[in-house]
This record gives sequence, structure tokens and C-alpha cells, in this order.
Amino acid sequence: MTTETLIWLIPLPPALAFFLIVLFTNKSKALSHSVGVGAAILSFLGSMVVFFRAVSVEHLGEHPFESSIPWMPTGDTWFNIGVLIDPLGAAVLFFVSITIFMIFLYSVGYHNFGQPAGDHDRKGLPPHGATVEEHGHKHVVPSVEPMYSRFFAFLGLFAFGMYTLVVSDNLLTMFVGWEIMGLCSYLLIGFWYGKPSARAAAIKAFMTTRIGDVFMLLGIGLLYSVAGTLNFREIFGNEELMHTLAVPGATLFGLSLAGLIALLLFIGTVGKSAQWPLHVWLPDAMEGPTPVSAMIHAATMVSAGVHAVIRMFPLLSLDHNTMGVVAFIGTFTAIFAATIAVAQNDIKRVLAYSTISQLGFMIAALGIGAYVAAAFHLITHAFFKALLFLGSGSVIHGMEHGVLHTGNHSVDPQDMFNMGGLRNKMPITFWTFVIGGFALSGFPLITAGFWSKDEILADAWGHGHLVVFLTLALAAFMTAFYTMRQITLTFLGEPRTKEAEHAQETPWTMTVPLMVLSIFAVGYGWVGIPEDFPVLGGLVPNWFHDFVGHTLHEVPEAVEFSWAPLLTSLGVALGGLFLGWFYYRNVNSAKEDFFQIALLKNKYYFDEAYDFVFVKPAIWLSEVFTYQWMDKGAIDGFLHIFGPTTGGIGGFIRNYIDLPVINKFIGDGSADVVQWVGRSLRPIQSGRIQQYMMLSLVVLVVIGGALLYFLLGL
Amino acid sequence: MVPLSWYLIFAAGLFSLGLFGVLARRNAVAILLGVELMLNAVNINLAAFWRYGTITNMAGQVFAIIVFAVAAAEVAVGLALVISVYRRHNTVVADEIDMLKW
Amino acid sequence: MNFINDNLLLVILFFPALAALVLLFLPADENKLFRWFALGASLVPFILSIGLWIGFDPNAAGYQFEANYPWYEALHSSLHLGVDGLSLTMVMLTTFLTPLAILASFSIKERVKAYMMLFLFLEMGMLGVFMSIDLLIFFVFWEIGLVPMYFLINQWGSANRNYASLKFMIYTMGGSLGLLLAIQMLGVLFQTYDLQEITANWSTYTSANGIMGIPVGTVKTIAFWAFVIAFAVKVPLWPFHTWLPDAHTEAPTAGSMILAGVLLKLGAYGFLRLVLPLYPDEAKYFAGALAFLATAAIVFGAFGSFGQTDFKRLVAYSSVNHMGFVVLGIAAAASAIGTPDATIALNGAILQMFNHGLSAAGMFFLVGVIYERTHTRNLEEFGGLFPLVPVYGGILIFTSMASLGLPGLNGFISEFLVVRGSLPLLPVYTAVSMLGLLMTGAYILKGIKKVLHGPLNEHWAHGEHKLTEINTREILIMAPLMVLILVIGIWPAWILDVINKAVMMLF
Amino acid sequence: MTIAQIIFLVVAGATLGSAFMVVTSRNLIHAALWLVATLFGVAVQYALLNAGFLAVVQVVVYIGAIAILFIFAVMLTRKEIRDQGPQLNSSWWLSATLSVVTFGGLVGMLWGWKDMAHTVPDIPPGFDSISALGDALVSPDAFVLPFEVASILLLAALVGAVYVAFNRK
Amino acid sequence: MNFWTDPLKMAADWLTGLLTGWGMPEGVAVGLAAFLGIFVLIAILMVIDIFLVWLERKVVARFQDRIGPNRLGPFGLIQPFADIVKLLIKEDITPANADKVVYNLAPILSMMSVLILWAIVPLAPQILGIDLNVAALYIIATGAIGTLSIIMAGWSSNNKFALLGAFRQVAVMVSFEIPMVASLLIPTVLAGSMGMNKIIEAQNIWFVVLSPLGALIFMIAAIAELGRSPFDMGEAESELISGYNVEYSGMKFGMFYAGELLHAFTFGGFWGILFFGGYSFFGLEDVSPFLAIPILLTKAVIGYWIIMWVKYTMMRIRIDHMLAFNWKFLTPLSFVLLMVTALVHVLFKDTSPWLYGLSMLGSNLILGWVVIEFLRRFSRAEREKLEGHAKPAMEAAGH
Repeated sequence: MTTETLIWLIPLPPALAFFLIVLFTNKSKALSHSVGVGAAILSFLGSMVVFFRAVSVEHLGEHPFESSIPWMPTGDTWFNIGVLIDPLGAAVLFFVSITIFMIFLYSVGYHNFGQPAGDHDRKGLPPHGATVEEHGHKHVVPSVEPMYSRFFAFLGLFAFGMYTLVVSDNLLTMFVGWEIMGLCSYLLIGFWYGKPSARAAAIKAFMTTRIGDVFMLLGIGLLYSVAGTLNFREIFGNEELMHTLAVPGATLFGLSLAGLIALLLFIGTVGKSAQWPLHVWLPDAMEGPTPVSAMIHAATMVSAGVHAVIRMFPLLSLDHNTMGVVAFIGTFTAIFAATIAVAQNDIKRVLAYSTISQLGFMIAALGIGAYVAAAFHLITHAFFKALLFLGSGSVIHGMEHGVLHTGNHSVDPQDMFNMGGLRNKMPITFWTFVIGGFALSGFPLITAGFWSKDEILADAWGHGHLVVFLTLALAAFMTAFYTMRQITLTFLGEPRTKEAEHAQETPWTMTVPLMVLSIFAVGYGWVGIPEDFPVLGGLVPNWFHDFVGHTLHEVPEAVEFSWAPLLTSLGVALGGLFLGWFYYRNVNSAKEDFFQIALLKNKYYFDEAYDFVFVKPAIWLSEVFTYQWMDKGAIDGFLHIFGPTTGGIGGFIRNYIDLPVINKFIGDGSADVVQWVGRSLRPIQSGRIQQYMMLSLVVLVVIGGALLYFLLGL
Repeated sequence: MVPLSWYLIFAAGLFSLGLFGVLARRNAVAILLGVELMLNAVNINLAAFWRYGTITNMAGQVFAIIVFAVAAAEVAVGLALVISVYRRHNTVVADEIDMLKW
Repeated sequence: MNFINDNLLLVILFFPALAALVLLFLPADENKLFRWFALGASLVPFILSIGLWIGFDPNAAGYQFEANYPWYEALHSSLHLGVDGLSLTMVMLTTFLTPLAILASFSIKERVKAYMMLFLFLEMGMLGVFMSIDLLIFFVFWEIGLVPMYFLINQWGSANRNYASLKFMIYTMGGSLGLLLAIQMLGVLFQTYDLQEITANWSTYTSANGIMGIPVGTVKTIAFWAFVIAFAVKVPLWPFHTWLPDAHTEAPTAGSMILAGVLLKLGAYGFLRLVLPLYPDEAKYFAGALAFLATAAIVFGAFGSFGQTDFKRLVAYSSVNHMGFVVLGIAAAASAIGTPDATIALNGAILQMFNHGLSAAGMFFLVGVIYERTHTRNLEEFGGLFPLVPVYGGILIFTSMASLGLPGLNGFISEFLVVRGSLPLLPVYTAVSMLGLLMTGAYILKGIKKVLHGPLNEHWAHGEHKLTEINTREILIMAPLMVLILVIGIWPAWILDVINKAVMMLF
Repeated sequence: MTIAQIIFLVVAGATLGSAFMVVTSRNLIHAALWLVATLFGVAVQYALLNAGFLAVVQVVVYIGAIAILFIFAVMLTRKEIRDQGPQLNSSWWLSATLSVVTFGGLVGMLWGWKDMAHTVPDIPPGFDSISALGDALVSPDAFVLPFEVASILLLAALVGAVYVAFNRK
Repeated sequence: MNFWTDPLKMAADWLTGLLTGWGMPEGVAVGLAAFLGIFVLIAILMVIDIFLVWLERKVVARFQDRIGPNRLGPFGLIQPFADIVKLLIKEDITPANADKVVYNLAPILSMMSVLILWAIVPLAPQILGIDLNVAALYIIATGAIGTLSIIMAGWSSNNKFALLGAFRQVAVMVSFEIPMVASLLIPTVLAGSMGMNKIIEAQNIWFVVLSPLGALIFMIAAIAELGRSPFDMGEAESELISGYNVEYSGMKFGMFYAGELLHAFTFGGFWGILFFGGYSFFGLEDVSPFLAIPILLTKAVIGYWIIMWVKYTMMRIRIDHMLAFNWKFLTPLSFVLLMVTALVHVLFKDTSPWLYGLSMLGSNLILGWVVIEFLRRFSRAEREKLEGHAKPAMEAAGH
């Protein structure tokens, strides 16, 4: 099979799995998850083959794997869709396939509680979180699984979307994958739709990202109408077009065409990658099942936003105004989300804000032109954040065990202050979590996070963006701090609740993915060590920079090595970790925590503000203005004038013309005449048929004779 | 050979006899007999005109056949009516069946 | 067979009416027989129109399967039928949706015979509009389509049906008065009603004396607006849209399906078939105004939809929103007819007509399914029904997503094409219409949230009100729709190719 | 006077004679039987006109079905079989006059017609009137519609006759 | 041309030549010759008729396990002649209130209706009275005259039994005329002509093979037309004494009797002509008429024998059953069969003869199977209606 064909086939197994599960196998849990995992394995194998073939090709940047077919006629031309694997695509495909596979595997374990089917898991019950009334009293349903198969179906569809996005050679199919992921994220966040919070979160996620998507659609439309194509390589390879696009001040706000398009596309990314100001959905999205959080909100979907910007980087780089906006938003988001993360108690929420923050890092890197660094951080972050989410899921799972054991359902298994001392109960989870956490903090030298984050800082320093550098450094410090806070509160110390005491390690399907991912969380950094790094530089060739850098025609120069960023990153990572441990080793409850500041805890009141500024007016505009005032009031009110008016005219005509003149005089008068005539002629009708015939014949003879006589002259 | 006029006069005679039957007979069945005679007279004309006109134009014969169908239908319905009337009024004398005026 | 082959359009057109007449003579009170007969009778035009689709040559210019029968010779009007890629698509949509709608009407219990007859007549009316290339015939069928619909709403509708049906009837009739007058004027002027001839002459018609003493330009402008208002009422455009939510809401399920699926397309079809070819200059001049109305329809349709508490009304307003995109595409095309952008916009508009036919019919049907079971459409009375009706829920989500324009399903393709075509031509309106697109998401999600998600409303879970799952017949109705939705979303070329070639040749 | 003319005159005379008997015979059964004779005479006239098919159909339909039906009807309305009262109504003389006038009028109208003495054309060789008739009956260009309408008429008459004559007791 | 290949023409030519030689006008001579031919044919038919009396008696005796006539002449061959003599010398009674003319006309018409049928019977390719192009309809037309004779006989006898018999018989005959016409049209459709010769020529494959169902329907209708058992309501000895001819005696009765026998024989012949290839038998008919005539007569006798077989095997059917059978079953079936035949004929006539034959036969068999299945269900339903629901099979089997 040629590589191109194989690439075409990569997204298909999960999609088929989706239809298979939905249409046929949804009655059987085992069959459904087998189908799902099988599809993930198939795609994973295919991706690996493609990846290694791609790696072995020289100058993949100039001769990527690509193939396309005509899809949609547009006038004289056809719109083609196709697949493209260039170095960036290959690198992304690599981590995407691994994380997707791992998450599928993890899901099998996460959703089987290892317990016999019982009252909590029978058919017909509403899903997790819903309130049911049984035996005379109401209670919240525990984690029952009536929708196990559905979960794998959604995951399959999601994987399809992600693979589609990665292998697309044009913006449109990329957008298709993008939106399908949006749908799946909606469905999966709202998976426990019985909970009002989940259903609100799902809608919030979908609508917030849709704001970005709408702008992105505009951007795509604009690009398409300007360039006449949406194929990446055709656009970027067209020098003339790029020059036209780059003419400054051609559009609004002094932006060039390219700048406007890139800005519009970037707004899509802001929505998808949860950047300020559209970040509000991601923390709420933690309502979804944990593997979903890991997959969607750490590894894949949010990365897709960054991936899209990296893809469109040549366009972006044409206008420095847009670059400035991007850099600003990225940097601001990084520090902004980090501050909120410090004040969160929910284990997943912390990770969510950390994700936002880390994505801010990448966006900022793009804003300052360091797209390779962004891509590098994208991949390492995907590994260790997936690891962390899965680890947190494992923790929650363990805690749920405890909750089920004690039967005290009022204890929130996700609140870190309910945990503590889990390192002994869940050793594998603990160690992998530590690895992930250290990678996130950028623990020097051995973790992947260090290398990627260091590269971003170095780029910011090297390109002279001092503000960006300082802000990101502060954000990195806080990252290390809240990560260590999390580890300390969760795993170290003594169990603070009974439930924590009864927590236990999770099954192998959950721990194996953790271990596999932790290997990558450490090892992936080693492929991207800068060449001129002291001691370690050159030990391992800087393969990543070399490989991904060739995606574009102009390979970006690696920044000069400099001690300042290195020392900074060393300092912030170690300092943050230490401070985090030092402060939180003795904190036993939320009240003792200094950082429980209302402003931070309430996320700077963004939700409330948005509700006041956007949601409420939109509802008023819909329900009151459009429907009640405009449609019902103005338009229909205007129409209703016609009814009485016509009725009045009709009444006039009837009363003064119809009744007296037409009815009385013409109508009744003529009827009277006819009646009189009829009465006079009545005796003729004797009822005797022969008499009738005779009469008619006589008349016929007479008339016939008369006719003959007068007309023909006979 | 026989000229066309002979057939026409023959048919006219038959028609007139049928007409007399229709007008003069008291019995409803007999009236129907007269109608049959008239229909046959018409048919003779049709056949004669076919034979004496353009012979490849089959309209005459086709019309004759349709008249057959009409005659059959007429007899079936007519006699059914006569029988029905007879059942109800115990008479088939046309002059006595004068409900038509109501 | 030869007769059918030679007069395929005629057979397709009048078969439903013929079947309706036969239906009239079937014995009374045989409801089952009426239903199956009507279904069978409506399947025949569908099968024949598949033959039409196969026999159709997209590369040939002009009308195909043309047939001309004398009709009203004194007026120089003839029953002139023909299809091109544009009308073929609509004919297919009609013949495809009618059997489904009839199948959906199997739950009608009273006066089944009359109901089915009206439905078949309705099909004839709609097909007639799409097939005729004679203005007078066009108008005749245009009005014929109204009458059965009026009775369907008035006799089988829900509580407020009298008001809704009257509004529907008077509104559309009122709108088409100007159309009739304009058509008559053209007929008098050219001594023919043949669309091809009038098109050839009228768009370039000049006369020093004017028409009846009025300058030609003024007459043209007035006639243009007469056409536009007639079609705008039908589409419907803002601010002529208020009949639609009422009519849809009160109509029986199948009536809503057809109303949204096909009847609304008549208006858009009128724009494409008559307004653009007859008034290219005026259309270009007034494209901005048209686009303004379209954008208003998109935005206010979406807002209106979001503001509803009645599920069916919500879906009804969504039709305003979606049809707005069709007119936006048409307006954009009118502003620069012949350019590639215009072609793309028209492609999108026509495909959007077809797609909306599928998804709106599906949505209305699904609303009908749940209405039949719960006898309420109030969103506040639903809630958390997903666990009770998982299959229905899945289908509802699928269809909603098609309506929302999810990529991979049909709505996206057409909306994208419209946006792509209109953006360079009417950038501001297109950008504003994006607000409508955003709100589309909002109201669709609101519908899903209120019906399926959230805490279960115990009322529907037990006892006599227990909600039953969607049954096989209903799934059978949805299945073809869903398959087509998915197929067009994944592989639009098969239908878009026909549309594209038609657009290229027409404009 | 050729043989054909002689045959015609004989048959026509016999036919008219029996037709006269039909309308005057006091016994209705006799009238019906005389009708048979008349119809048979007409059939012979068809044969003389080379319309063999019509002749045969005349025998099948009229004699085989219609005449038989008449006899049935006469017998079913049994009271009249032996009815010895006047079979003609009081105004029979007026009827007779009218018939004569009609006959006279018809003949008179024919008299001035130029084609009256039209003689019979030859049948073209190879012309098969039956297949021509068959083609004409079912050809869409010719008489298929009247033919079908006639069939519907027969069906309607069948249903109607059964319905009307059906004894609901 | 010689006597061996075309005897009829030869004889006619000789006769006309002789007569014109005596100075007779040619037209008269031809007419005379034709009259002579008719006379000879009728004479032969009468002889055959006498033979048929003997045959009928013999066969019925065998069916009833008797010997039959055996006293006069070898195998009782002289017996029918004796019968005729008896009939001739019997007193000729005319009932008092009978309508004399009609009463006397009826037996003549009855005999005539049979005899004129022979005008179109092709005894051999060259030997037939007239090759009418509406011959198939002609058969029906003569049937109409037979009907007339019966009702005349029944009415004029002034006897209620006679009238009842006539009524019944006529009702049956008029009704069964319809399936008969339809089944007659099947050979017509297959051959494309109503002419007897053409129908025979068209039978490369006997039509009974192409349309067995058609042959069956024709036979049933013919038996009903003949008024023979099981459709002999008109005579119904046990109820109506002898039906329409109860008042007749002597040779008048003899004419009815002989007419009926000859009619049956004639229809046996038509059956042979229409469905069994008539005078043709593997090309033998082309050799000489003297071979063809025996072939046809043999087929006619076989047909006649089948009619007898049915007559002496079946029970009489009640009149309403008989009419219901016709109107509700035989008529629809024959029309369906006619349509199917026409359809298959049009579809397959230009394909290979094998395919044509097989599809024609197949369609007949399928239709027949459907009909039998339909009948079975109907009769089961009727039976259950009469007997109440049948006992379950298990119970009936008694374990």
C-alpha cells in the first residue's frame, strides 16, 4: 500500500467504529469497547507506519506525502480535498496517535469499576449525577454506566475528527475535523447530561468555541476567495499570492489581507485552544469523564488550535500587527490562567487552568515567531498533560472506590483537600503523576517540559521580546508552584478523609497508559535539545528542530544559546517546586490556604461578566426584542390592522349594496318571474314517457319542416 | 348492383317502424323492442356508408360495434328497470308508470 | 412505456392528482387502504423522477424532457414543461419528501381519505411550479399549492389552526397578487407566456414610449418588486416571515415537513427561475436591499428561534434563518452575475435549498414524533428525555447537527459555499450574518438541552404518560433523510455537479 | 335487376315485414320472435354489405343475447304474456302519422342528395376488413378510446342492471 | 390436380361442366352444384348421427357395466335404424294450447343450428364449406340459434316443466358463451386469425400444449353449451321429466335428440380443430384429403368420447352453483388467461420456438396452479363454514 493510500485510511477506522457501535454493537459493552480499541489500534499502527516512512524520507518538507481528489464543483473549477503529511503533520500524527490509543485503552479501565453488576448499574437508570426517586426518597445516582458503548462511539468519532484534522491538506477539511471534534467535545462534556452543570458546561463549550469558529469560517471564506484555493502548500508556495496578501493596510485596522485572514483564523484558535478571552469553557469542560478531559482538553483538541496556527504560520508571519496580537494574547493567557490555577481545589480544574496557561505559552511562542518551539511544546505538553489528566482520573477513580466503600456520597472525590497520602495507596499513579508534574513544571534536564519551555523562553529572550520573556518566566514559576501544590496536597502527607484511606490502585488498563505516557513525558524532550546547549548539546542531535523546521521553505534559525533564559528557567522551576512543597506540606484544609482569594477562586468573575454582557442581552434580544416586540408586536400588529379594515369594507358593501339592490331587486325578482313561468308550464309534465316523446317529435317535425321550408326553400 | 339509396330507404323504413313501436306500444318491453329496431336501422346506415364510402376507413364498422355495445347496455339496464318497476308496481304498461312527474 | 417515456414530466406531474381522484372512489372508512394507496401513489413519481435523474444530461444546455401541450391558446399560454439542473433538484426533493411525509401521516386518524387526497394534490402543485416554463402555468400551480396546504393546516392542525391557516393563505395570496399582475403585463406585452421567449426579450426590452405611458425603467422596477415580494413572502424573508412560525406550528407534522421541505423552496426557486433571468439589471441594483433583508432574516430568524419556548416554533424560526442564507447567496449572485463568486454563491444557495429540505423536514418530523407522544411542544415541560428515548435522541441530535451546519453533514457544505460566494461580493452583510450562524448553534443546543438533556422530568417516565421510543415506521422515515444528509455532507459532488452545471449554463 | 338486387329486395322486404309484425303483434313473445327474424334479416344485409364480422356479431349479440333477454323479460313480467287487451295506446294513430311523416321526411331529405345513386366500390385486393377493424379498434391513432369507453359503459351497465334488478327480499 | 389430392373441386368442376353443357346458365349451375354438395354433406352427417346413437348407447352401457345394444345386427349396429323407424311411425302430438308455428319451428331450428356449423368445419385443407374469416365467432353465432330453438320449444309447449327447463338451459348457455368466446380467442390470438384453416396451419405445436388451460376451459364451456351432464339442467330428468322437449314426440323429439348428439360430436371436432391440430397429423394431411378426413373424424370421436366420459362420470350441478361457477370463476379465469396468453405471445413470439412454447406452457401451468390453490382455499373455507371448524389434525389422528 502506498503511503498516500495509507494516510487516506488512517481516519477511517474510528469513524467506522462510531457507526458500528451506534448502529449495531451498542447492546454489548465488551463488543463496543473492543471495536473502539481495535479501531484505535488500527489507526495507531497506520500512523506509526506513516510516521516512520515520513522520517526516513529526505527533504520531506519539499516533497511531502500528498494526494488529493476533486470533491466539490465550484463553477469551472473543482474544489479538491486531500491528505498531506509533511514534517509538522508527521510529528503531530505521532503524538496524536499515541495519546489517542492510550486514552482508548485507559477508558476501558476507567469505565469498568471492577464491580459486579448491581443496583447501581442496571438498565434503565438515568446516567451518572441524575437524581432519581426510588423507594420513596430521592438520591443522586452513583456512577452507573448505561452509556458505556456510547462513550466509545463518541471517542471514535472524536478520533476521526482529530485524524482528519491532522492529515488534511486544506483548511476546509481541517475545519471539518475541527468542528466534528467540537461536536464530540459537546457530546462528551455533556456525557453526564443528567447533571445540570454538565449540560450547561457542554453548551458553554460549544458556544464559546463556535464564536471562534464563526470567525474562522469567515477567515476561510476570505482566504478562499482571495487565494482561490485552500490547499496549504498551494497557498504558501505561491510567491505572488503571498506578496499580494502581505500588502500592509489593505483592510480594516491597518491590517494587511494576510493579517486579517490570520487574525480571523486565530480567533478560531482562541476559541478552540481556550485562550483569553474565550477561555471560560475549558475549566467547566471538566464535567466530562476524565479520559475525555485528557483527550480533548489536554492532548488533542486544544492542541488542534495551536496546530492550526502553526499550519497557517506563514500567513501569520506576513503581518507583524497580527503577530503582536497573538503574542499578547498568548502571554497574557499564560500568566492569567496560572494565577487562577493556584486558587483551585478541584484536581482536574487545576490541570485545566494549567492547560490554558501552557497553551498560552505556545501561542506566545508563535506570536514571537518561534513556531518550532511552539510545536515542540505542543507535543511534549500533550504527552505530560495527558499523563497528568489520566493520572488525576486514576486518583479520582481511587477516591471513588473509597466513596463507594464508605458510602458517604457527600464527599467530593475530586477535591484535593479531601485527599492526602495517596502515594502509598496508589504508587504507580503517584510516580507517574510526579513525572508528569515535574515535566509540566519544567524540572531541569531530565523532563521534556524543561526542554520545550526553555526553548520558548530562549526564543523570547533571543528575539528581544523582554516583556514576553519576563511574563512567561513568572508564569513558569507559578506553574511549578501550583503543580507542587497539587502533588503535595494529593499524594504527600497523611490521608485527610476516610475515603482517601480506602482509595486503592486502579486496574492495569489504566496504569499501563500512565506508564507509557510517562516514558514519553520524559524521553520526548531529548529529541529537541539545542545543539549549543552546554554539556548535553550535541549529545543527541536536535532532530526535532531539524525535522519540523523543514516544514516551511525558510528554515528558522535556531537562537543563539544564552545563559539568561537557562538560568531563569532553572530558577523558576526549582524555586516554584520547592516553594510549593514548602508551603503546602502543612496545609490541611482550604481555610488554611492563603491563596484562596475570592478574585482568583472566582476566575476574575469572567463567567459572571460574560453572563451579564453577552448571555443575558442575547436572551433579551431573542425573547423580548425579536419575538415579542418586533415579530409579535410590530409586524403582526401591522398585519392585524388589515383584518378589521377589510371587514369594515365588506360590511358596508353587504349592508348597503348587496342586500337591498342585488338580493332584493335583481335576485328575488328574477326568481319570482321564473317561478311564475314554471307554475304555468307544470301541467305539461304528465310523467308519461311516450307523451313526452311524442311531443318532442312533433316539435321536431314542425321545426324541421319549418327549417326545410324556410332555409332550404323546399 | 344495389345502390346506396336502397339501403338508406330500407334503414329509414326500419327506423320509422321502430319509432312507431316506441310511440304506440303500451308495453314497456315492446317499447324497448322498438328502440332495438331503431338502433338496427342506424347500424345498417353505418355499415352501408362504410361499404359505399372509403372502404379502408373503418369508422363505420367501429361505430356499428359501439352501437352494439350501447344496445346491449341499453337492453340490460332497460329490462332490469322494467323488471324492477314490475316488481314494485305490478305493471309494465308505460302509461301507468307515470311517477316521473313527481 | 413509450407514452411514459415521451411524457415523463407530464406523468410525474399528474400522477399524484390522478391517484387522488382514484382515492376518492375507494370505499369509505378503509383508512389502512387509503394510507398505503397514497404511499404507493406517491412512490410512483419518486421512482419516475429517479428515472428522470438518470436520464438527465447535466452537460446539455437548456431544458430537458421538454413537453408542450396546448392549454389556453387564446392567451398564448401552453402547458409547457421542462426541467434543467435547477428544477430537477427541486423535483427530486419534492418527490422524495412526499412519500416520507405521507408515511409520516400514517398516524392521522380522522378523515384519512381527504387528508391523503389533499396531500397528493399538494404534490402536484409543487411539482407543477418546478416543472413549468410558462409563466401562467407557473402561477396556476403556485396558487394550487396553497389550497391543499390551507386545508391541511385548517383541518388537521393544532389549537390555533384557524388563525394560522388564514394568515398563511392571505399572506401568500396577497404577496402573489403583484406577481399575477406582473405576469399579465408580460403576457400582454409579448403575446406569450413562454418563459424562454420572455426572458430573451424582456431583460433587454426598451421602448421610447414606455409601457402604457410609463417609462420602461419604472415599470421594470415595479414589476421586479412585485416578483420579489411574492417570492419573499414565500421564502420567507424578513419582515414577511411572521406567517411561517404560525403556519408551521399549527400544521400537522407531515404538513410542516412539506411546508418547510418544499413549499419554502418555491419562493427561492422563483427568485432563481424568474427574478434573476428576467431582471438582471434591477436585481443587481437592488442586490444590497435584498441582501439586507436576507441578513435580517438570518439574524432575526436565529434570535427569534432562540427566544422560543415552543419546540416546533423554534424549528420554524430556524427555517427563516436557513432560508435567509439561500437569499443571501442569491443576492450576492445578483450583484455580480456571471462571476465565479456568484456561481459559487448560487451553488451554495441551491444546495442549501435542497439541504434545508432534508434537515427541516427531519426536524419537523422529530418534533411531531415527540408531540404525538406527549401532546405538548413546550420545551419547559420536557427535559432529560434522553435515557427514555435513546434512539430518538440520537436521531434528534444527528438531525439537529445537520441543521446547525456541522461539517461532515450537508448543511455545512451549502452554508460554506454561500459564505464563500457572498463574502467577496457583500462582505458586510456576510459578516453580520455570521451572528446568525452563531445563534444557530445557540438555538439548536437550546432545543437539545431542553428536550434531551438535564434532569429527567419524572412526568414522562412512568405510568400513562410514559414516553415510548420512536417506532419502526418513524425510523423508516428518518433513515432516508439521514442517509442523504450524511451522503451529501461527505460526498456532495454528485448533486452539486448537476447544480453547478445548471448554474453555469443559466447565468 | 341483378341477383344481388333481388336478394336485397327479398331480404329487405322480409325484414321490414317482420319489423312490422314486431310493432303490431299482440303477443309479446311473438313480437320478440319477429324481432329475431328482423335482426336476422339485418344480419343478412350486413353479409351482403361484405361486413361479415358485423353479421356474425349481430347474430351473437342481438339474437344470442338481446332477443333472449327480451323473451326472458316478457316471461318475467308474466302478467302481460297472455294479455289480450289492446297492445297499442289510444294515440297510436298519431304515432303512426308521425312515423310516416318521419319516414317521408327522411326519404325526402335523401331525395335531393347527389350521392344517392352511389354504387358500390370494389374491395381492394388483399384488404382484410377484419384485421383493419381490429387495428382500428385498438390503435391509439384511431378508436381505442371510444372502444375502451364502450367497455366501461358495458361494465357500468352490467353493474347497474344487476343492482337495479336485484331482489332485495 | 387429380381426384386423389382435391376430390371436391374435381367433382364440382365435373358437375358444373356437365350442367352448363346441358345449356344451364353458369350461375345457376354453380348454385345447383353447391346445393348438391350441401345435401351430400348433410346426408353423410345424418348417417354419422345414426352411428353416434349407437356409439353413445354402447359407451354408456360400458360405463354402467352393461353391454348395450347387441340384438340387431353385429354389435347391435342396426339398433339405431330401428329406433329411427320407431320415431318416424310414432304419433305426432301437438299440445292443445301450444303455439303451433313456434312449436313446430323449434326442432327444426335446433337441428339447423348444428348443421350450419358444418359449413365451416375443415374436413381437409381443401374440403370445407366456406373458409370464413370470422369462423370462430360463427361457432358462437350458431350457438345463439340453438339457444333460440330451446326457448322457443320451452315456451311454445305451454308446459311449465318445459318452460322451466328452457329457462335454465338458456341461462346456462348464455352465461357459458362468455368463457367460450374467451377460450376461442386463445387459438385466435395464437394463430392471428379466426379462420379455421389458418388456425390449423398455425399449429406447428398443438395449441393444447401452448395453452392447456384454454383447451380445458373450452371443453367445459362446450359441455355447458351442449347441455350435457354435469350441466344438463335443461333436461334434468328427475326434476323436469325431460325439460324443454317434454311435450315433443316422434321425429320432432328425434330431431332434438339427434341434434344434441351431433352437436356434441361437432364440438368434439372443434376441440380437435382448435387445440389438437385438426386434420393435421405429421404431414399426412398434405398427402391426400382421404387421409385428412379420417384424421379429423378420429379426433372428433375422441373429443366426443371425452364429452361422454364426463357426462357419465359427473353428477349434475345445482343451477345456482353452475352459474356461480361460471360468473365467479370460469369467466374471470378465462379473461385472465386470455390476457396472459396475449401478453406472453407478444413478448415471446419473436424468440426461439422453444422459449415461446415453454413460457406459454409455463404461464398456463402457473396460472393453473394459482387457480387450484385458490379453489382449495375457497373450498376449505366453505367446508369449515358448513361443518364448523375442522378438528385439529392431532385429535383426528387419535395419537
